[in-house]
Amino acid sequence: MIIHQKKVLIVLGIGAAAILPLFLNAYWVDVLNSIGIYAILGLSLNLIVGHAGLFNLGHAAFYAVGAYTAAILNTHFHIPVLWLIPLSAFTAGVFALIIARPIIHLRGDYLCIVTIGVGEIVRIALINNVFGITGGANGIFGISRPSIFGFVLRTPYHFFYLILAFTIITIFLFLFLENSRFGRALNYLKEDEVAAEGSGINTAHYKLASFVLGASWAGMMGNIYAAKMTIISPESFTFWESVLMFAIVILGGSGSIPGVLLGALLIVGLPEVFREFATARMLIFGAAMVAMMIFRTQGLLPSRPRSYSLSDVSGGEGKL
Amino acid sequence: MEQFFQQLTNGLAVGSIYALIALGYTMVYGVLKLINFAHSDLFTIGAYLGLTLLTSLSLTDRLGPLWGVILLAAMVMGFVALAGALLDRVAYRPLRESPRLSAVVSALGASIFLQNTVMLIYGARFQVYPTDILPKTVLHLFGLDVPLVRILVLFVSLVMMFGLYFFIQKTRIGTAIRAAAIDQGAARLMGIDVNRVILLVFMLGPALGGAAGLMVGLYYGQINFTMGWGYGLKAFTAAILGGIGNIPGAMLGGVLLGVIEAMGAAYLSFAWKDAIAFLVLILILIVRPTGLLGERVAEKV
Amino acid sequence: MCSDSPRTSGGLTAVNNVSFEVEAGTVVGLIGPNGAGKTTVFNLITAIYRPDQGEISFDQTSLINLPTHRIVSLGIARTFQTIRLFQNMSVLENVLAGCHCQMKAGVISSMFHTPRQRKEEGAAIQKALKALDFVGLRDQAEQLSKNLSYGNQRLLEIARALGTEPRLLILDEPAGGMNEQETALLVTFIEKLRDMGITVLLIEHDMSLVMRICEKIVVLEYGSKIAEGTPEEIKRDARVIEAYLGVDND
Amino acid sequence: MLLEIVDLYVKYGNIEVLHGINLKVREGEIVTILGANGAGKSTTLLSISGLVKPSSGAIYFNKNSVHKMAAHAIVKQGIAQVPEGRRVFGTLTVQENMNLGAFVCADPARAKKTQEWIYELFPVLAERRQQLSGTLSGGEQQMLAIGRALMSQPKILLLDEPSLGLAPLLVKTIFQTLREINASGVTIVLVEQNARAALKLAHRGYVLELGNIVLEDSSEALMANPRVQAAYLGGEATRS
Amino acid sequence: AQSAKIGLMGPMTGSWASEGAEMKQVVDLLAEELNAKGGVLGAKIEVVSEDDGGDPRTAALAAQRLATQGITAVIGTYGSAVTEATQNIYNEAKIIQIANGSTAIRLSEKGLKYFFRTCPRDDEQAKVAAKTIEKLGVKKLAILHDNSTYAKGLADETKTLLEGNKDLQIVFFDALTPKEQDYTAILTKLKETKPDLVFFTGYYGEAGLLLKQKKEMNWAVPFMGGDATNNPDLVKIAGSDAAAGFYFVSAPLPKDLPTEEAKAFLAAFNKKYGHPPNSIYPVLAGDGFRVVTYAMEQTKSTDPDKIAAYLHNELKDFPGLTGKISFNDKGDRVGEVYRVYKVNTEGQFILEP
Ligand SMILES: Nc1ncnc2c1ncn2[C@@H]1O[C@H](COP(=O)(O)OP(=O)(O)OP(=O)(O)O)[C@@H](O)[C@H]1O
Ligand SMILES: Nc1ncnc2c1ncn2[C@@H]1O[C@H](COP(=O)(O)OP(=O)(O)OP(=O)(O)O)[C@@H](O)[C@H]1O
Ligand SMILES: CC(C)C[C@H](N)C(=O)O
Ligand SMILES: [Mg+2]
Ligand SMILES: [Mg+2]
Repeated sequence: MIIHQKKVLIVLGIGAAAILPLFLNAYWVDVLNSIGIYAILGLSLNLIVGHAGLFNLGHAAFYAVGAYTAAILNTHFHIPVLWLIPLSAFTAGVFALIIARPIIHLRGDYLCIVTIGVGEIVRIALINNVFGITGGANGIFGISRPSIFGFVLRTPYHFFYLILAFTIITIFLFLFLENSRFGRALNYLKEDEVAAEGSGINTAHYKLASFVLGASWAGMMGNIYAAKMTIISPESFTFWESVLMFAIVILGGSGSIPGVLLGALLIVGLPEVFREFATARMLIFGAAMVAMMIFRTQGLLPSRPRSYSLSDVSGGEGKL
Repeated sequence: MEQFFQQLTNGLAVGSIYALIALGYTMVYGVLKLINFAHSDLFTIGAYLGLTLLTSLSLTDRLGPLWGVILLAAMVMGFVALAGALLDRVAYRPLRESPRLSAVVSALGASIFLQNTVMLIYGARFQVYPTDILPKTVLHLFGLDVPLVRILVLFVSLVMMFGLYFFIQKTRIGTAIRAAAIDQGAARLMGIDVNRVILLVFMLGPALGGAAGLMVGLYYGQINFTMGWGYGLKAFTAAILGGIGNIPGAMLGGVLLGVIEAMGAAYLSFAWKDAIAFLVLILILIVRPTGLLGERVAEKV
Repeated sequence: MCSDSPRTSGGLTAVNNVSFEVEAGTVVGLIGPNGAGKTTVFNLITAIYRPDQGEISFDQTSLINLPTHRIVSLGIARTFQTIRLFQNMSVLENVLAGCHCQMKAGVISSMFHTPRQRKEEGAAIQKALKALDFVGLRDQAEQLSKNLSYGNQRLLEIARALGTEPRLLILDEPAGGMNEQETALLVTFIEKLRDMGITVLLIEHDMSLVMRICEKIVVLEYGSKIAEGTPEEIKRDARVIEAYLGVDND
Repeated sequence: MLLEIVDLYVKYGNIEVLHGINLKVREGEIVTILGANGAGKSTTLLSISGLVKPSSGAIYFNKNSVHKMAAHAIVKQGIAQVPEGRRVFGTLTVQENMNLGAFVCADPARAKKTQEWIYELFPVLAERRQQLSGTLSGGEQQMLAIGRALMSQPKILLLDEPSLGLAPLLVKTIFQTLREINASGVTIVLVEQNARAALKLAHRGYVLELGNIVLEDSSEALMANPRVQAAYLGGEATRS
Repeated sequence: AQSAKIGLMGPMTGSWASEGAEMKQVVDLLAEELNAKGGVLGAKIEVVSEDDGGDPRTAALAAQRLATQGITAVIGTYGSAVTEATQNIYNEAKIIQIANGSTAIRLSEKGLKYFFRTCPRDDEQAKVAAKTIEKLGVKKLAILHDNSTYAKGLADETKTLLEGNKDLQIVFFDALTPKEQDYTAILTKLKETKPDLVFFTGYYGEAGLLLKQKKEMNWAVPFMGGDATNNPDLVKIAGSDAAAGFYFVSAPLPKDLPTEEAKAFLAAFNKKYGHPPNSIYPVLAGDGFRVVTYAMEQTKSTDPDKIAAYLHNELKDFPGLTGKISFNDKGDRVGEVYRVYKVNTEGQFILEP
């Protein structure tokens, strides 16, 4: 019964989201698109920061790798951008694997500075037109408009549905992941690494896995971003972007999917709402960030303990 | 070879400023395990406050450059210390018991807030310090041109570092600060007023940041409301490089980072300067995971 | 079943040239003055520290150079002297951590919630509940582990270790902080484990417990073995009395 | 009356763990508190030291009410505690830990003397002055925690399971030391799982169950009490 | 009558906030004047301004927001990278965009029908720069940029132009990191290469520091800058003795335009805000505003197609604040707008003959 209700709620929620653009102008729909992109980026970072407890302030690097993969291949070989989604994920993931391997054992703030460093190195490499393919500070322009079954996506309204679909898929997959052996393993190592290792969990493996998975997802979002903007440049992948993603995760509620969604809504949405305040808008935004953190110190919607059905006790499968 | 030594002095000058800011980071981090991202904006505030006080009170005209600057520094440090204490009270203290990263986000918010406050008060344009305060003497040492001011900057950083180190390591209050850093409850049981200790830390750290801001203003002459971020990031890097929480480490990290940057820029590429610096940092951390002087946390299980 | 040798840490030798064996199916006690190196031996066995030289083997398999989690999946599980639970997770999830190494589901099957993954998950929960039943914490399965009392936290650590399906269980001061009545319960509990075929190696300062359940006792002092034998032998060993037990003046 | 606890209620969040405790300690006494896991013994001691604030009730020390004072001010009154789990400052050296113990002590010469006495009591500590205390063995840390608390020259010493994790020989030493400390005029409140040893040492004892005091008597009487025997002395089992 | 709306997109926050603020001052002033004269098409003009934060992502949203407010045209913005992020949005919404500072070449190479700019392009600028460099008789040239879209573009363009010249050798070509304060390392290295002239294509903040620190090193080499160094703050930062002798290429300053329009505008600005404009780019934004309102008036319409067509084809030698304005079919301003300035010992910007 409860499960049934939940399903109805989910369907209603998706339905409500789907008709939202009917009531909004292009600007607000585009704000929603931005929120959506950051929500997914937040969710991907949430795996690393929220679940595995790894202090990553350089997530924009993976986002950038995904975006540039899409942009370069699209402009050079005219492969439709959306086809490149798996490849964007792959390159971002492989990149994460290569850099994370030697540094993953670093603790807390040391890992933090290394991720910042990686983010900066990537940005500087892009600016300096590394390998002659990134277009330097100009970035890459002329990425072709994506199309789905011949329908070319142009307006914010079109992208809204693409991003919505992506968001929903991401939420479901990550929800399952969270409630699995994998998701728990990340939490164990966040709580106490020695105890996790001592309970038979390959902590290095899981740290890497969370990094690679989070990075791949960010890479996919990079692809969507490139498709939406049709032009990308290093300025879209600065340290500030990583900071925003990080704030989304923590402010929303580390480890909590609804929290991250709300975090994205606020972090991306509030500066837009505060546009009325003109030059004071970032000041107000900063104050709001502090205030929200103080009033909800665990984040706005903190993660809740997983629930397990303990009902069928007698099932004799488990042996001791 | 001459180029090498000249670049070395260039690097040392920048490095000592990184070091001075890094000292404040490390100080706060050591006790609260908080990366005070707003530290960089306290630094900016120090620079602006210095300018305001300097021009409105014309201290250097009345007292001469030496005493004028010293008094100015004392005032700036005092005010920024107050700002630091206020910041702690408003933005960090309510988060003392909550997850560490929550405080990081609060710090980021505070940083945005402070940066924009400075912009609204002073405007977005560059502000300029009077140029005639610091001595213009250039020393010729071993065939190198070394402005006297640079030696002063390095000297001030070193003095601050030694002072701080002595205070933390050798005095009763210093030991109390370190104890509070490890276990606040146990520190209370020793009769230590933990809130006062934290307040002290939150005045010392920002005071150092404010001093650095003033120094940058006097030395480089040009200040801007966004200047904190760049310096802040470098100083944080320096603190980590040396081993965060470690005072000589912050000094070493700062100076080293300055030198790495100068050398990377001189012998490899300017455009890649920061990337080179970060790469070296990463390589060092791979070999020494807790920084150059950071304690190996020998965790006993 | 397991033997072991020296380790130095930072120029200071914590354990030096210690060798002993643990027979399958027995309960062996490791005792010695504080700082003798008992915990260090455990840390060496579970590869939290690495020996500088010597050999540690389990069932003919060398444990040298294996990472901790591999050693656990080979069948050695432990508890810690200072309790190390996953504080903010439920009691059940703490035990599921132990079950982890016997499970297989990877990222992909977890993400897509495959039937096989669901089945495995269900089985693991059943197993965890059984382990909790065994230590008597079944009722608290959904509590956060940090809300358990000290004694129960110790039991939970054992349950978590049991989740790994160990053949050798090593317990570091399991009775620490328990009163005599609670200790008595622990004794019956360890005996039950032995009867199930699990070998137990334990460190304990509570001599009533050690003397009651250990078939063999190994005594360390200053990182070296000073005696080994049955409880009766150890009780009478002059060196052990001098170094550890003290003269009974009750 | 040196220490008096009147109707003490303590809550953690919404859960009340002490339900109106009354307890008295006279100057020069050794008083022990017995109780099962989770009974609230540590909570009681933490309330006295001011680390946990009572929801109602009062605590008087030397006739001054201390329950509203900040923890650090309470230490200055002459109340020291050896906390559960030792809580030594792991990355400080043994010597620095000792110095911190004397944080409230104004007279360096006296502190020096106290320190010499403690190093005689626990020679291991003297040997390891410069070692980081986090790398000490469990027992060594326990000694340090006791030594550190004594450094403040307290009028009353609260000990939370000081024998935890100690080798039998050391337990004896420590109990012997406690007797000496008491003889030198320090009042002691002792929480112990090792009820037999505790009762042997103490003059009086309280039994705490689920946040209530259920028994209060002289040590001899408690030792003879069948209820105490069954619950805390493990029937006839003897410790060697 | 209903009021006509014109958008203004500029950096009101972020690093270039001072430029954005002045852009708003200029456009507000002009709108007031226009409204006092009865507005456009019988209606008052309303200026809707949005903050682009000086960063592309914020700018994209600002553009979306403006696009939904029924504006006919938008003025702005300053930096090329920021403009680039908004071009498609305006184009698809059929809104005329008139950039004021974005000089990067490729902005107008995309064939966007509604895009114009009142500032000239970097190839124009590079031509003037190269000519000046040759005229100064430079044999060894160092080029320094800051890796921004604009600065790198100008540097590259100039380099290409000069590569054909056999008498001239480019001895240094690299980027500095903007927003730092210590450039002694790069100056030390530059000095090693013994150039006759250093051409720095970045912005005034860095240029000021370079000049100052060069002077402190006792190095007497002349420096030259691009239009991004045209800002009085340059002299403030460097100090007038260090800035003296600095050349830069730029659209002419309002004070150097003898036209009536410019004089009147300057007086009005001074009256309203108490000081003359600090920078040329806000003035160029003003020209954008004047051009587009003029086109509305002439075409008697707010139809973007008509206005665009008018601007492309019919507008000829419009008397702008910064000189005569006409657009080619790419939307670029035609004519030789760039001039060379030199800083004198008082720190004033003096137009080179
Ligand atoms: N990481 C370390 N660095 C330095 N010394 C250490 C370290 N770990 C342990 N030691 C030292 O090694 C010795 C053995 O420690 P260990 O923890 O094994 O003792 P133990 O026998 O378990 O004692 P206890 O019964 O008190 O727990 C001690 O003297 C301790 O101080
Ligand atoms: N910080 C806390 N937050 C919530 N509950 C707590 C906290 N500390 C203790 N408790 C709970 O309060 C009750 C009393 O705990 P206390 O530590 O005082 O017991 P104790 O008698 O010292 O037990 P033990 O012998 O295990 O040390 C227990 O149920 C415990 O779970
Ligand atoms: C206003 C200008 C200095 C900006 C520069 N021309 C650019 O295109 O970015
Ligand atoms: Mg031990
Ligand atoms: Mg207790």
